[in-house]
Amino acid sequence: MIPLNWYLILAAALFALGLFGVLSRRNAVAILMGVELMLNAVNINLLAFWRYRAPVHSAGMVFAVIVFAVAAAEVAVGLALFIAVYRRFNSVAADEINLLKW
Amino acid sequence: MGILSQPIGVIAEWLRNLLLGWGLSEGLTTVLLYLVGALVVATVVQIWVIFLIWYERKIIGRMQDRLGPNRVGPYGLLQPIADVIKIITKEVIVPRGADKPLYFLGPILMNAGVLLLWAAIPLMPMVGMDINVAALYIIAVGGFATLGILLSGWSSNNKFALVSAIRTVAQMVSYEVPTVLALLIPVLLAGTMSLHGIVKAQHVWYIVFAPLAFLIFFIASVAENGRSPFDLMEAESEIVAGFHIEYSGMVFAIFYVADFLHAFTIGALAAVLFLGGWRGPGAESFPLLGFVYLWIKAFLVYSLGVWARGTVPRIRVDQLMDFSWKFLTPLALVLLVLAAVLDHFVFGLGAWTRALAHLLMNVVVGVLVLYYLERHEHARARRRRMVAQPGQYPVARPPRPAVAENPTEAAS
Amino acid sequence: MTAMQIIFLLTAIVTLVSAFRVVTTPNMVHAALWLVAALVGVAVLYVLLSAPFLAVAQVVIYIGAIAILMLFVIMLTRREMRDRGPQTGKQWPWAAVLAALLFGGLVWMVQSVGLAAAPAADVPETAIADLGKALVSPNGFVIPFEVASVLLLAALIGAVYVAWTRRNS
Amino acid sequence: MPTTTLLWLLPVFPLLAFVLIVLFTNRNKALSHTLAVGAAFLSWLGAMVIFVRALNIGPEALAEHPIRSWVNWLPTGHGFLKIGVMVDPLTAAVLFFVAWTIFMIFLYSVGYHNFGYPEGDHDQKGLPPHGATVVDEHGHKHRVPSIEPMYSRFFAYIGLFAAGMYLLAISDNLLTLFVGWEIMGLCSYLLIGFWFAKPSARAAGIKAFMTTRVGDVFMLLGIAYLYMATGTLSFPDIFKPEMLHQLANLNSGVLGLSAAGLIGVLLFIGTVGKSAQWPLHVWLPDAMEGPTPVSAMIHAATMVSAGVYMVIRMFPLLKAGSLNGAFLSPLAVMGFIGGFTALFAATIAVAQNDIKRVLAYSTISQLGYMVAALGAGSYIAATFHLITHAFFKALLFLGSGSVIHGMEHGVLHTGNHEVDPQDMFNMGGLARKMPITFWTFVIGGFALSGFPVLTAGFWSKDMILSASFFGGHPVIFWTLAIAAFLTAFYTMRQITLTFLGKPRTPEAEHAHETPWTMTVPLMVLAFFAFTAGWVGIPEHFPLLGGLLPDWFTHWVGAAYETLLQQAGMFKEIAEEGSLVPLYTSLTVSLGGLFFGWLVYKDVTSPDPATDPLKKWLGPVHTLLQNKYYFDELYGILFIRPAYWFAEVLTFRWLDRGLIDGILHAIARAVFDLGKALAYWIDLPIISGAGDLIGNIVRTFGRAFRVVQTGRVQDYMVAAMTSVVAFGALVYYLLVFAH
Repeated sequence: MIPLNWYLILAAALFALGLFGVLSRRNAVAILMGVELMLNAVNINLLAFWRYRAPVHSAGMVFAVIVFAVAAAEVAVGLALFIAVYRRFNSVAADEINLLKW
Repeated sequence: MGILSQPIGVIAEWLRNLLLGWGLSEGLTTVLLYLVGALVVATVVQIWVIFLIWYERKIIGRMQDRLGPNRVGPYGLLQPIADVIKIITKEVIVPRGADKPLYFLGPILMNAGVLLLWAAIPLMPMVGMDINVAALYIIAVGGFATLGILLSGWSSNNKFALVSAIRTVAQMVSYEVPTVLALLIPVLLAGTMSLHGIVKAQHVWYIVFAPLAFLIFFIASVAENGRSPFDLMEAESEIVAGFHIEYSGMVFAIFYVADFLHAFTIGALAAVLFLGGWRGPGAESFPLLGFVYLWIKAFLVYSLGVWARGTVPRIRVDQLMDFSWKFLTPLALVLLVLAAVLDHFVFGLGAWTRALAHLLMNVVVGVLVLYYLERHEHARARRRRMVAQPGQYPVARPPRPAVAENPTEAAS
Repeated sequence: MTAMQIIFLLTAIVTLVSAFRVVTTPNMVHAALWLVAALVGVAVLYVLLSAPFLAVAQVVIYIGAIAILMLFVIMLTRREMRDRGPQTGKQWPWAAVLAALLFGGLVWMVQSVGLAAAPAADVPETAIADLGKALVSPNGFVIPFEVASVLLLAALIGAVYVAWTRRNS
Repeated sequence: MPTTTLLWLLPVFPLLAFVLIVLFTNRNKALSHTLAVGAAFLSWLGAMVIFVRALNIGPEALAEHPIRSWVNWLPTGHGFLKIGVMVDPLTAAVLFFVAWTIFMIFLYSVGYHNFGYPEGDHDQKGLPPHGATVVDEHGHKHRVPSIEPMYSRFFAYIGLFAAGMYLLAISDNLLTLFVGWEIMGLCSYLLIGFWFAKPSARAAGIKAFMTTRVGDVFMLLGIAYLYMATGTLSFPDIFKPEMLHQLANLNSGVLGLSAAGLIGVLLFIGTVGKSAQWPLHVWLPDAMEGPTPVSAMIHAATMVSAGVYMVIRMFPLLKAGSLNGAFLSPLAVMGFIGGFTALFAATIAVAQNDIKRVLAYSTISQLGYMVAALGAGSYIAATFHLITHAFFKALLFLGSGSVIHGMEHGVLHTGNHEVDPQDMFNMGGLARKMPITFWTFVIGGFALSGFPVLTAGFWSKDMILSASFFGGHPVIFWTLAIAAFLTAFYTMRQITLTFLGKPRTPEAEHAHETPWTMTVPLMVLAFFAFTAGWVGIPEHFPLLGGLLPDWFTHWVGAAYETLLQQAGMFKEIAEEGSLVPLYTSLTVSLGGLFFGWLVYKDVTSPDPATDPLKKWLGPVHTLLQNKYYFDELYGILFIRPAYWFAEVLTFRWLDRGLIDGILHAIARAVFDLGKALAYWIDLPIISGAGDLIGNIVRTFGRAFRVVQTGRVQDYMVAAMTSVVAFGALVYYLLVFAH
């Protein structure tokens, strides 16, 4: 069988990649993609622990489902925001939108 | 275990023994068998498309008071074959600036999205993958087709293609909602998401239970497929020929095949979900008969689509969206809720009693909807009479030509 | 090395490579497609974890909805696609170091804790039905479920509002 | 409908009419007066129903258990301040005449304000209508009266007024009584100044308001003292023997008065203002600036009665306050002021030429009568005269309004607007032109004069005179007798000048009778002016006594009789034995009437200088004509000092000179101090320190500002760095430390 470690390390790698994307990409949509990767990494962890620790209890799956919902909401609002930002700044580059000061 | 009672099982057993006899390992044999099965199904249905093309052209021709193909072969039966040969010999052109991998990935994804559906369809008793979340699976693989369209539209580096792709995707995403909701009604009635389970549960066909859901499913599926009267994606007058404008030769043929195959697949799905699938006299004993039944039912539903295609004019884009979001989706939601509530009370009763209760509910809802539509139409007609001014229409109508006071002056 | 392990490793490689391409490719459309690939890989992992329902749901939500939506937005904000400049910001070395540190720390932590090599039990036949019941049962997770519904509704309205074009402005 | 509900509703109808007219129907004159008159009619109907039901209960039972209903109003420390309504015999009697007179006023106003006539040619809001020109079918132009431009507003005001009067009459406590009282004060201000574009009307309104305010403030003080002393304002709670004794024995420390005495005096000062007693009488004659008969009549017949009603209502308290016999005890004060006012106003009335002013001073005089009657201790006589007076004075005012209206017709006809339609010397011989007005006026006038036996005034006046005579107040008796003589004299003077003889001006020749809405109220009131006295014929009266039961004395007397007996304050007056009051009464009224006719029957000139009295009295007549120069006196005594006080003392000296001077000095000193502080301390030390801190912060800020890029990802990098660092730290502490 596949050891639990493997899943966890894979999830950690996915999370780190997502984090890198979030921190480094200029395009806001790409940042959102990084966030999605991180959420998926979290979901893998949730399901892995569910499968290995408490498969008779459905809590892990429920958490995963709720993470899906949160991800969908986040993407919907995020992308709508990008559209609005794009209308205003004519750009979705995260480093060109530098009003987050003063 | 005779060939008649378990035809596929017999063939598979024979094949397995053959392969094992060649010295292949157990696991590899299993994988190979799956591959062969998938290949057979995919090939059969795609070849079937050739017949469908002939059939549709013929029917539409007759509807339009033409003869249709009638030169190549008897009744023009070989006409599609000739077309295939012609199209294979054509050059595949890749436009400059196109994103080449994606350009080819698009049609593949689109065709795959349709073919993957066939994996879950119960062709006959005991045959076909029995996925326990098959209903969800059907929806899921639909996403691949959407992705394919978007990719092909974008990668063509052509603004018409891109516009068409975006428009198509909007349409598909919109119509996916009523499709899913209508599909949930058989799932609800059968209490399982497995398509095999749904077919087995249909002692009484679900079209009797939920005729309105069947209609919604059919209409929304046709719209998702983008066939007439919902063929906005290839509205020639507006966006030339749709997202596949740049494709030619065999690559274009893949789109073509996918389109027709999708239409037939809708028929198959409708047959499975609402018309009892392979159910029919003697199907339990002779599974091949079940296959024939399913095929006939699917073909009938498909013919319904052809009929609509030949008779109903294309609708406007705003009507398209309104129809989905303001009519089909709420109606499907209402039906779903009502069916759930009603089924809670009539679940234990006999199949026919239950069916009649659901049918009654559907009839009541249908009458109410018709009444509402009539009222609505009257109100709209009244409003239109009251404010008959240009610029009041939701979609740009051609502005009325400014009538010159003096015609000769206008001419000069 | 069993067959499952081989499949897992293949999937993991595909997923991680795709994820890596997501965060590095300069072409946003490609990035979105790599994301799709990575998410399909995750869906396969779900299947391996005996959660087919979530696998299919992953495909429906991420590929049928989220990826499509992202492609839409990428195409609507086209100027960025034409940008031939660097797609990563100046802070990318910091980001790389941080990500590496985090990954290293997590791996070290996971390895330093003894973890089960095999599942505790088989997944029950009725797992999906249990999930459904747990979501709507008062003893289960009905409140988080409802909160999630409200969140989705709020997101729906918020998205429409934020992206609304004000006609007269 | 239960009587209590009906009682609550009485003020509500007119109030509702007021609200509706003001808010909604202001533009529709017909609807407005329909609403107002309808409301007055409903209230009248309700009041009559209540009156009849009260009659059925009987005086003793009603006095013992008044019809009462109350609600909790203000939560106080211990319990609630209750307000409520009550009908006892006194209220029932008052309600009767209030309902009749108010309803008649409303009806009369419709005609008086020329309803049915066209809009005026040049009329504007705030001025009396000047008439309109109409063209008949032959093309002839006629001048006709024009409708009042603020017709609806007038009805709104009198609606509110009626609400206040009803509220006052039915209150069972001093608080709501005071509310009604003040509502009427406001309405009187509004109605006197109704033609606000006339400067005299404006001044009169302000005068009335300010003068009555003086009384009201004292009255409020009295109410406050009463509440402080007893903890209640409700009449049935106050009028208990033990409560009265407690008040009578409590020393207030002012002028040797008991608490009851002080309260009584304070409340009476309110009456002095409201009922225009000397020395606060000056506003009432000026109040004749209002729309002629109606507001005058409101003031004369209804509102001023309220003041007297209040002291009658408080009579047991006043009586208790007079027990210890202090010099300024309420009853003594009232006896003095009432008697003096009666005589004083009567003398002024003799020399007035304005038909309404005569009546105004007559009113003051008659109110003095009532107050004097109270001072003599006979609240029954006061109430009796209050009611009969209300009827015949209302009749007289409405009659004078009718006369003026008729004269205005004449003025419109001749077009000579120089002629004052209110000056009696411009009239004469109107008896033939306006027969109904004449006869009703004569009835009212004779009632006022106390024409023997027939008229109501005779009986009530006789009751007052005999009460003061037998009560042992000879000074009051003789004062009132002289006043009665003067009353008869000036009344006959008025009748003679106005109606008898020949017309002295062409306007008087063209006067003619007024419409039915004005004459019907006249006739109704004339009926009461006749008959209202017959309910109170004393049993000991020669010849007539005992023919009709002395119902009134019995009825009103029941209101406080038991109470006074229980409190030991009841004094039986033996009324037999002497016919002096009767003969005096007969003599003064008949004599006054005769002399009045004799002196003025031959006046033929419209010039007021030909007044025969002027020749005989000389400078005294001038003094009387100028009302003893009271207005001028007040001008010197109060108004000029007040102006001086405000302008010179407070503003110029105190405010400008003293206070501003002090302030300027302080300001200068502080300013100099501040400058010194700023120069020596603030700049070098505090500013220096502040700048130093600022500079330090700025230097650091400059150093750190590069961190704040405004880019979300830079922040995220920082945040994640922290998270990783802290995570490592926590993990180290948790895992490796153990």
